[in-house]
Amino acid sequence: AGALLTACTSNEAEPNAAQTKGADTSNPNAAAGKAVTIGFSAPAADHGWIAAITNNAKAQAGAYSDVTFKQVEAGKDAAAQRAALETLIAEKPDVIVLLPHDGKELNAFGLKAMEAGIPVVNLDRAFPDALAYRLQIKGDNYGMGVAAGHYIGKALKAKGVAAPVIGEIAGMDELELTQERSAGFKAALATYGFSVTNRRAARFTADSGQKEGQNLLQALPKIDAIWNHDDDQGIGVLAAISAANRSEFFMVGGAGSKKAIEDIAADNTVLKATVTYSPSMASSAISLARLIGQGKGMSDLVELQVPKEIILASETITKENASTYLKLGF
Amino acid sequence: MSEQVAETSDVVLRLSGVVKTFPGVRALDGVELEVRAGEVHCLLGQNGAGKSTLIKVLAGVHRPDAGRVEWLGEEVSFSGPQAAMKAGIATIYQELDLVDYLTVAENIYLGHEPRSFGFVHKGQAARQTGELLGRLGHGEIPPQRLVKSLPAAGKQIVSMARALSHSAKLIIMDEPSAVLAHDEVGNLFRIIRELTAQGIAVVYISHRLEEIREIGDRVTVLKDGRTSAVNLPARSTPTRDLVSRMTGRSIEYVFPERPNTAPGERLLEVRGLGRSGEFTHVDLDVHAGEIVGIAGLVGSGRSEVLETIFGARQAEAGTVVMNGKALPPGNVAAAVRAGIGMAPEERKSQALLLGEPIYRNMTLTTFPGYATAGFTDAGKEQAEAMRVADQLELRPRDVRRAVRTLSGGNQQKVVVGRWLLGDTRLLILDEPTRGVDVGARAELYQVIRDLAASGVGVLLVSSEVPEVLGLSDRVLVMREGRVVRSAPATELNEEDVLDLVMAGSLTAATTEEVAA
Amino acid sequence: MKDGVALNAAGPRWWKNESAEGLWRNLGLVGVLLALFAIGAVIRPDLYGNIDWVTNNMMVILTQAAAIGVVTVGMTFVIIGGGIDLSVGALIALSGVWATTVATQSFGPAGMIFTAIAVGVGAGLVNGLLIAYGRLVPFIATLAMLVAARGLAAAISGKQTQVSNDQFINSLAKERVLGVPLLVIILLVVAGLGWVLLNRTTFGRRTIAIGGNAEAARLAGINVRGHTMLLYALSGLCCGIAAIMLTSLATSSQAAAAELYELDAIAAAIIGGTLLSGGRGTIVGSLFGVIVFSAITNLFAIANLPTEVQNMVKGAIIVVAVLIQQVRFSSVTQFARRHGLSRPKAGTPQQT
Amino acid sequence: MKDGVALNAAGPRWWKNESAEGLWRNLGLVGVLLALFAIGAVIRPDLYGNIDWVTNNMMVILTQAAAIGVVTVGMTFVIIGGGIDLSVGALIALSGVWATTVATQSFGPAGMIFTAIAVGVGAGLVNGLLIAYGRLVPFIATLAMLVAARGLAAAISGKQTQVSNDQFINSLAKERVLGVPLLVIILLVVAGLGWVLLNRTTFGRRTIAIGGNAEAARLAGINVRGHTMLLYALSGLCCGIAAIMLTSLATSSQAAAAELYELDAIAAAIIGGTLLSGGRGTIVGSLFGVIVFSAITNLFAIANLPTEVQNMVKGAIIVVAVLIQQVRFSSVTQFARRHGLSRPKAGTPQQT
Ligand SMILES: Nc1ncnc2c1ncn2[C@@H]1O[C@H](COP(=O)(O)OP(=O)(O)OP(=O)(O)O)[C@@H](O)[C@H]1O
Ligand SMILES: Nc1ncnc2c1ncn2[C@@H]1O[C@H](COP(=O)(O)OP(=O)(O)OP(=O)(O)O)[C@@H](O)[C@H]1O
Ligand SMILES: [Mg+2]
Ligand SMILES: [Mg+2]
Repeated sequence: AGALLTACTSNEAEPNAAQTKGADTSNPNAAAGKAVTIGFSAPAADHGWIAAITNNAKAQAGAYSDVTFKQVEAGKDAAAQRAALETLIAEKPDVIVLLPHDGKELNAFGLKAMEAGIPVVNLDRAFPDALAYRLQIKGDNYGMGVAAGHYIGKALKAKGVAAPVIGEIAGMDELELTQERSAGFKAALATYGFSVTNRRAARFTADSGQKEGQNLLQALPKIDAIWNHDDDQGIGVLAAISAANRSEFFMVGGAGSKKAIEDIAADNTVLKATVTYSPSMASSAISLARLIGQGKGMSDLVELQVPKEIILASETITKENASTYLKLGF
Repeated sequence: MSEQVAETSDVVLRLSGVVKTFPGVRALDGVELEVRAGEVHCLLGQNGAGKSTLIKVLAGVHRPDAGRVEWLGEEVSFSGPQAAMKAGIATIYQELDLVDYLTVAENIYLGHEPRSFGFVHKGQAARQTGELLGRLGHGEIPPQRLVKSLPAAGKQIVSMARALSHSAKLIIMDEPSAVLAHDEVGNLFRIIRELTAQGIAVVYISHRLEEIREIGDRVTVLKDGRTSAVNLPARSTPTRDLVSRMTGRSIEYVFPERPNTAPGERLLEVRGLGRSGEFTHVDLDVHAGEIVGIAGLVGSGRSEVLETIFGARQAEAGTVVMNGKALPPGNVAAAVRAGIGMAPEERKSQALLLGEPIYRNMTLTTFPGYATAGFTDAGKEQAEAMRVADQLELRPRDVRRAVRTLSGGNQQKVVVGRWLLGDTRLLILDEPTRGVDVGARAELYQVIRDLAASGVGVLLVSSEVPEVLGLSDRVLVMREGRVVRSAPATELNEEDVLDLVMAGSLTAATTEEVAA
Repeated sequence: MKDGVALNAAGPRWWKNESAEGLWRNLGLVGVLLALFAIGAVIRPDLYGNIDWVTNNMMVILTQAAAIGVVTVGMTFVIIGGGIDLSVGALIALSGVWATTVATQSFGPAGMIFTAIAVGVGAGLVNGLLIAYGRLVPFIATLAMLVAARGLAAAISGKQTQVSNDQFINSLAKERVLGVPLLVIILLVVAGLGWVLLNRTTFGRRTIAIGGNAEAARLAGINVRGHTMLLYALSGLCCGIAAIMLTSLATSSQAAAAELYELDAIAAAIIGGTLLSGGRGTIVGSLFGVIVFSAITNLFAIANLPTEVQNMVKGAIIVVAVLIQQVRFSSVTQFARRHGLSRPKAGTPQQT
Repeated sequence: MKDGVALNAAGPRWWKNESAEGLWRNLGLVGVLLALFAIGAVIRPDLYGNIDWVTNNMMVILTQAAAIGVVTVGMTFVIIGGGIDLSVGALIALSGVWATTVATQSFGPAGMIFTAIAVGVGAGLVNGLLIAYGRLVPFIATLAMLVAARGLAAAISGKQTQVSNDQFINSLAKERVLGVPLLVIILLVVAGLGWVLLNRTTFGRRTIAIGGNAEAARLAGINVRGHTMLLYALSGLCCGIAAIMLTSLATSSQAAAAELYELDAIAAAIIGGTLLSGGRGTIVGSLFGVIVFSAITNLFAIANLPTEVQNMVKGAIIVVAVLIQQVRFSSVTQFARRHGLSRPKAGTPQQT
């Protein structure tokens, strides 16, 4: 797969087969069981990761013959999503899988649905109230920052850089997840005695990434490392870097898009690693929602029911392991 | 032009049975009009008679609902203003329709710019503009100046230049003299004579009968959208006749008699008032029951003085004392509280809420007075407005109509009428009769006189010297920002005032006159 | 072009008395609402056949219109008064965030409500000051406020979503009075007060006068600056109220809340017949405008359209809704005239 | 009556001096730019002492102003013509996404550029049609277009970021001519053409006429509707150009690109002296407005301000910038007047 293919994949809307789990005949849970209607809601996708979440969920549901998938579109903000969910409740699904705009803002809805006897699977953005969900499956935003921080810290220590200049390009700053990522990054760097020299916040879009990247490069004439929270906006950041002809530093990405993983594998940009935050969690959420609906547990576990909380580990993809992760890239 | 019926080949424009209906109003109801080449054809009629509507039909702005328009012997139906202009009809509209942030030259050539490939020939436009303005006697107005910076009269001159810029066979002028001072009107007439000498026809609308006598050849009179008289000789038809055909009554153009009671206590005391570049050292008093008139040329600073007294402009020097209390400079609300009211010069931009009903415009200053605890009383407001509408002969009389739908003169009545409500102690009137017809004008004079008789002080500006002299008790003459004379009206005559007003510019003007 | 007056100068609408036009316009919006209902009924006969569901759905639509509706009432005043307020969304966020800080919450619900309203009014006054006395154009002044208030809200909240623990505040959104959600009642009360204020008081008259012709208002002795300041304070007040409503609905608030409410509120007001250039507008129209937007969103949820399709359709619906208003108006007027239902043709100028 | 008595050169002058206002306003913006530079120099003397860095930084500021600057030129025309275009951000996204689909990319750079421009102009024409012939208010029509175009862009892109593989397109952003980035040159060319169009052609002069007094323009025989439509098409054209520029910068495009560009473009135009109500405005002013915004963002990055502080400071800077323009103008005028150099302005409130 050359550079040309790389780009094209990003233009596809179809979910990646590796991000869902096909019928696995060796697993008794895979056998068709009680019919389950799963309601699903995620914010309107205006960016690759969210789009992948929705696509994955849909595809995973399609893999089960006993699952009816009811997606409600959640619009542009928490209020719109609340509105959409109201109509979903009225249709009495067996389980609701929900990626809220904001966990705290939709906490009240979670409570309401649970009270109405509909188990809620919270995808990625936690409700503060434990009564508001049956299962929480989420990525580890803090852990992502930690992973990025450790990668950068170790690499710089290895190079023997004493007082490194570290840049950070965050995502939408008003989101809590951005704050968590930055907090983890800061904490991990601190263990090496490092800190962030300049932090810019972009908007998860390539054009905003380009702009903030350009400004960051301008503010820091010499850089040792950059962590960019999101690979989608990273396309723009890399463009800014290449336009400025800068290469004295290395960059770590975030989320793990296909293009980023390919870039890492090709090793022809400053992007040397990315820390995952995989949208495959949506597929898992659907699988688990089905089990909850059918009253089954996870077959590898002793417990008869699905546990209450699952947190995905944030993995670090580098040139060395890129090939194994490529199929998980979105 | 001879006054007997000439050969029909002379006729450039002939209208028969033209009807134009607006929802609720039949503005034109079978109008007949015949205009010949090289004549000045005057249109007379009361406010709202349909004059402006008629010329808008001619100019292609409105399409007639019925009737026949013959232009140069052929029946025509103009699809829009462009078509009429192409056919050779140019129009000066009643409301100044210029674009503020375009220059004088650009306004004049708007829509027919000298150009190639879409690029404007600025130099050529400026040169031609200079020539046009020169012809109008105003070569001193720079073609490259923004129209926004010109006073109303300057804008009127630009409008005239715009009409001249089309090589038209017929030029329609809807009350061009309303915003012009006396000397400017003379200028206008000189142009009109030049035009007619070239065989160009002019349709001229004015409420000033003496103008029609001076410049007009024939007169067509409109009344309630119908032609009540056609082709009367302009010079020889008795005024009484004209007026009665317009109004159905016979009203003389007369000023109410001055009472011989002495004016009351001093209401307004202005001392040393000044704004740099506009006027300096203005002293004036107005007593209760007194009408003080200010005469002067356009640009002599009269409006500025009025606006400064009222607080609409901030005084830079001097004091304004009303009823013994000094008014804070630049504070209209304080002036209104002190009992001063002002009808400003430009009704559209300074006075009216065009989309709002008549009654709300009339009660714009007084509505809190009819309110109880902040709640307005529409019924009472309408009743009060109705009273004033009757007093001023507003037409139509329906005070719930939007002001926008009124004819120009009737809009002016609304502006003045506003201050007849409430207890104004000093009334400032800037060109109160602009565009008001003969009949209503007499009513308005009477109203002003009655107000004075009831103890109100009146301070008025008018560009018509006879009006200032006839209506006022005392007259101030202003020239270039200074009061050059102050005397009882009875001690001045028209000649004196004109001399005073124009001193300093007479010599130059005379040379020009000779040249022209 | 701005308001179509110039273009229509010769048109039949010119003379039309404003209230009739407003009425037709609102009827047009009612027509749009009925059409949306009909589409819903065709798509989901199962739901729309159920009277309970329909009643409840109406309440849902109204509840969702509640907070933005309150803001739109304030916005309508500002626009009629010749201004615009781009900061409403940001002020809701700021008021909400300020009212839900741990410190404020410790004062209980009264303290929270007071804070939200004080912050809203205070920020509105700053807008008003900049515009009336600083002579900034409203667009720029309130845009600056938008940016700054979002920043301040982010600083206060530490960019965290702040959860409201106050049971009273949280319960407001759940409360019903005679089956009508409390938030809807608040909207109706605010709109009712707004209607009275606009149509029956001197304040309303001044607002219309200032927006219609500020110079004329000034020369009529109206304190244009002071009044302008009050208008923005009023808008801020509405934002404070809306902030409490939103906080109650979401049991939380955050710096990014009420995103782009400014556009929605302005659009609702304009669709309701308010002239963007000022001087004309109705509260009832604005209310209908908000409800139409809310009903559109609701229908999308029921039809379960994908977001991108939603957006395309929404754009089309807005256009069609406005066109319907126009067509209805002029054609009905013509119809009425032809059948002598409206003002009679007079051979001579009207003599009422 | 006497004949031909004229005012002559010796008599009172007929005009007030206003033409200098635009100049002062732009000088004010230059002052703001210098102030921003000075602040930067105080904060980071190390960087600002380096002439290479300073030159390069200026290029960065200009590069970031490039795409939005092009859009602002179009917006300036629309606003001067009495309208407003809220859809510019969405049209950039739509044009960009359309130009970077796999299918379009297969036609090479010419195909991509053609597509972007055709989409921009086409959507602009739809705006123009709705406004000029459908009689929708510009705010509503372009808001509907905003929503619909973002939806369409999302549908076309499958909500994915679309990477541009075209080396030519991607290289545009890196190209420099005599040390000046190509994108900056494009901006200057577009602005130059805009200036000529506005000031030297009938199109520009008629735009001012339509925005300043639509009725007067109509009476002068100008085809107001046709012209209005062209204005929106022109704005769409600028969006298409900007889309290519952004695609080149980010080597990709997506449906969420150019977020809120409409607000930035309108704000830049207004700060540059364009009257939101139409009839007045300058291209140079708009350009300065864009550059000021770009310089502010740049300074924030250099000063390493946190987002929330950035926002608060940005709000304050906007207010101060506008106030500076005003203070400069009136105080200098006053100074000039005191020394007999100029005439005073009228007492009526200044419209920014
Ligand atoms: N567009 C319109 N819509 C409704 N009524 C109109 C319209 N234009 C004019 N009218 C009405 O038509 C009648 C004639 O108005 P017009 O302006 O022609 O009068 P006019 O003779 O020019 O009066 P004035 O001397 O005051 O200028 C008036 O009753 C006026 O209210
Ligand atoms: N001395 C002067 N030098 C330059 N400009 C002047 C001077 N005096 C007045 N002007 C300008 O001339 C214009 C006309 O002034 P103003 O309106 O006071 O005239 P006026 O006497 O009221 O005439 P009108 O009756 O037509 O209103 C104003 O714009 C004013 O700024
Ligand atoms: Mg008239
Ligand atoms: Mg005057």
